[in-house]
Amino acid sequence: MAAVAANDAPLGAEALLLHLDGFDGPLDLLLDLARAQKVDLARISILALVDQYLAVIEGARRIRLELAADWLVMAAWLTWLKSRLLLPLGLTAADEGEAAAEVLAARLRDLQAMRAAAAWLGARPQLGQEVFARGAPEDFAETDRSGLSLDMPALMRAYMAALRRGTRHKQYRPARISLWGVKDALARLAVLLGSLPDWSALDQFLPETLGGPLERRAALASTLIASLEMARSGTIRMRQEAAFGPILVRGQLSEAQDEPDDE
Amino acid sequence: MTSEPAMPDPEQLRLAEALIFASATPVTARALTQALPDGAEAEAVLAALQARYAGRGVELVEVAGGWQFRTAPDIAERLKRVVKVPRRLPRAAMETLAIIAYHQPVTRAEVEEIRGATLSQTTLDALLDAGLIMPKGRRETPGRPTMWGTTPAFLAQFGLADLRDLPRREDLLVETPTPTVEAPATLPEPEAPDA
Amino acid sequence: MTSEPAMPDPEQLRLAEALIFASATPVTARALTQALPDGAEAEAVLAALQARYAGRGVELVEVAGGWQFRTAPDIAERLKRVVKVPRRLPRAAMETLAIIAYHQPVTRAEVEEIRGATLSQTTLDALLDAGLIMPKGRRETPGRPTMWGTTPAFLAQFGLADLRDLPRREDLLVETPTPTVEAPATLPEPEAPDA
Repeated sequence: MAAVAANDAPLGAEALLLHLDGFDGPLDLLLDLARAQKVDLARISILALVDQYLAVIEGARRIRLELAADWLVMAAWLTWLKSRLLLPLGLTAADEGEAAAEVLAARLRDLQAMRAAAAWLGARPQLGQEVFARGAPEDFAETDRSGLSLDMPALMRAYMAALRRGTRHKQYRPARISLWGVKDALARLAVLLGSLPDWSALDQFLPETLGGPLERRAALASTLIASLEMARSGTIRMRQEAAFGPILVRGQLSEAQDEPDDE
Repeated sequence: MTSEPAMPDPEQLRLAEALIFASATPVTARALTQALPDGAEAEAVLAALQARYAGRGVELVEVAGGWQFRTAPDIAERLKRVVKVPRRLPRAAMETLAIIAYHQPVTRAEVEEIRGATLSQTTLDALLDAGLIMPKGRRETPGRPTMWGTTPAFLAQFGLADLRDLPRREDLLVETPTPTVEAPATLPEPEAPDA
Repeated sequence: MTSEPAMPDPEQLRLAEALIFASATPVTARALTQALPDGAEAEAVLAALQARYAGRGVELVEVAGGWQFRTAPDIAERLKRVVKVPRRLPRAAMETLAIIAYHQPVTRAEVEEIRGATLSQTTLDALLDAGLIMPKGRRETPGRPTMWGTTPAFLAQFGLADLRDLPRREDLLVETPTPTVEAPATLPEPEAPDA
């Protein structure tokens, strides 16, 4: 807060440094210098402002070379700006300078406005600072926790969780896949062929209790292999009238009645 | 000093009013005396302030050895409002309820079988107290266990018109586990409470 | 209905007084309307209540979109001697707050650009801790920086009914206020409808 009204008097080097530390950056210092011109911010002389800033920075550098970078960056930029502002009007570079000066002036006005806004806010009676609300507010709300919060999604989630847990607790037994094997087919054929004196279709020898199509096909294959095996050993005879036609089998017992038609 | 109570200085009244208003705890007469200018009589200020607020929506009352503004009791009664904070059912209760809903009528042992966990009496009582389940006769098996089913209040709680409005089990379970307890092949029959 | 403001029913006045007095936060006219009997005019009740408290130690003010009782600003000095008061916000925080209030939603980089200085974490934390600012989404630019804005607590703290109560920027620049000088604390004058 050492910043205000320190610009009119020439500053000693020490004071200058202290002075710089009191600013929140180059823009802050520029605004303070501009305000010292005691004119409307819309009509400040940017050129004079640049000179003042550069003088302050030059003074500060003489005693402290490691001046913060942003002060120097601003100084460099203002030097550039000054060079443009000194050019005769009409040159492109001079126009550039004018535009840059206007941007700077606008930024200063912006900051100035926000300063004023902060001051305006700070001057208001603040709650907890100057004015106070009721220290012991009362609450008339009574909570009633007797009701139940139930909804369908929760019920569904609960049901699924219960079922999952229920099944998880049961011992896992893989479903027994019982396929009709060749051994089974051999046994069955041996038993059945005795009671079937005539040619019979192979699928008649499938077991009665078959699950799905898979089991049926497995049984059919096993029975075919079994019958081929038995035919090879001469226990039975087989024949097929047409390609993909039914495969017929019969026992060798009745071989007297029939021509051998192997295969 | 006269013996009759003089009307205190209005500024003292304002300060006392503001102080008691802003304080989080009751303001003692002693604390008020310290805040008031020298020579001010806290008792007189308090009495005047109390008189000013008499019959109003807010009153100055003496509590816990100090003074505090409090809402007039008759108004407090009118401003009272009940905020409903519904409880959630514990998980076990919710699961049990769901199983009973889908498998009713179902015995306790069957619920335990499906959940794969014992069903505590507390859980059963909670559901009974909430009026969500009720006994539905006994199973004619050894021990004649009680069978449970849901109540009309259950339907009301979940906004169901009918038990058939429960989502189909098939739609719930991607991989349908096969509970050993036989579930009704279709949906449970709707209860006809007034049949 | 006559055009001149009729004095509201004393009972309505009591109810409104109690309701606003009891509340920790400003009470909206809407909430008041709900509490009052049907047909009661909240605005008239509020005006009458404000008039009743005008000039007292506690006043009825319109802040942050509602109504609240607060101690009168002119007794601040005397109250501060007995009521504990937190530290005031430092200058950097006040300027940052002003920039956020006027430019919201605004990013940290923009605040820094306007102030021409980096925004310290301390300052940001102080404003957040005081509940005066809050994040207001992110800007859809590279890096998606957080944008900041003021809270209802900001309005309440500075006694503003609305963000529109902030002076216009043009008006701020007209007479150059001197930020270092503390302006006398003034509240908006209470309207006395029948003064």
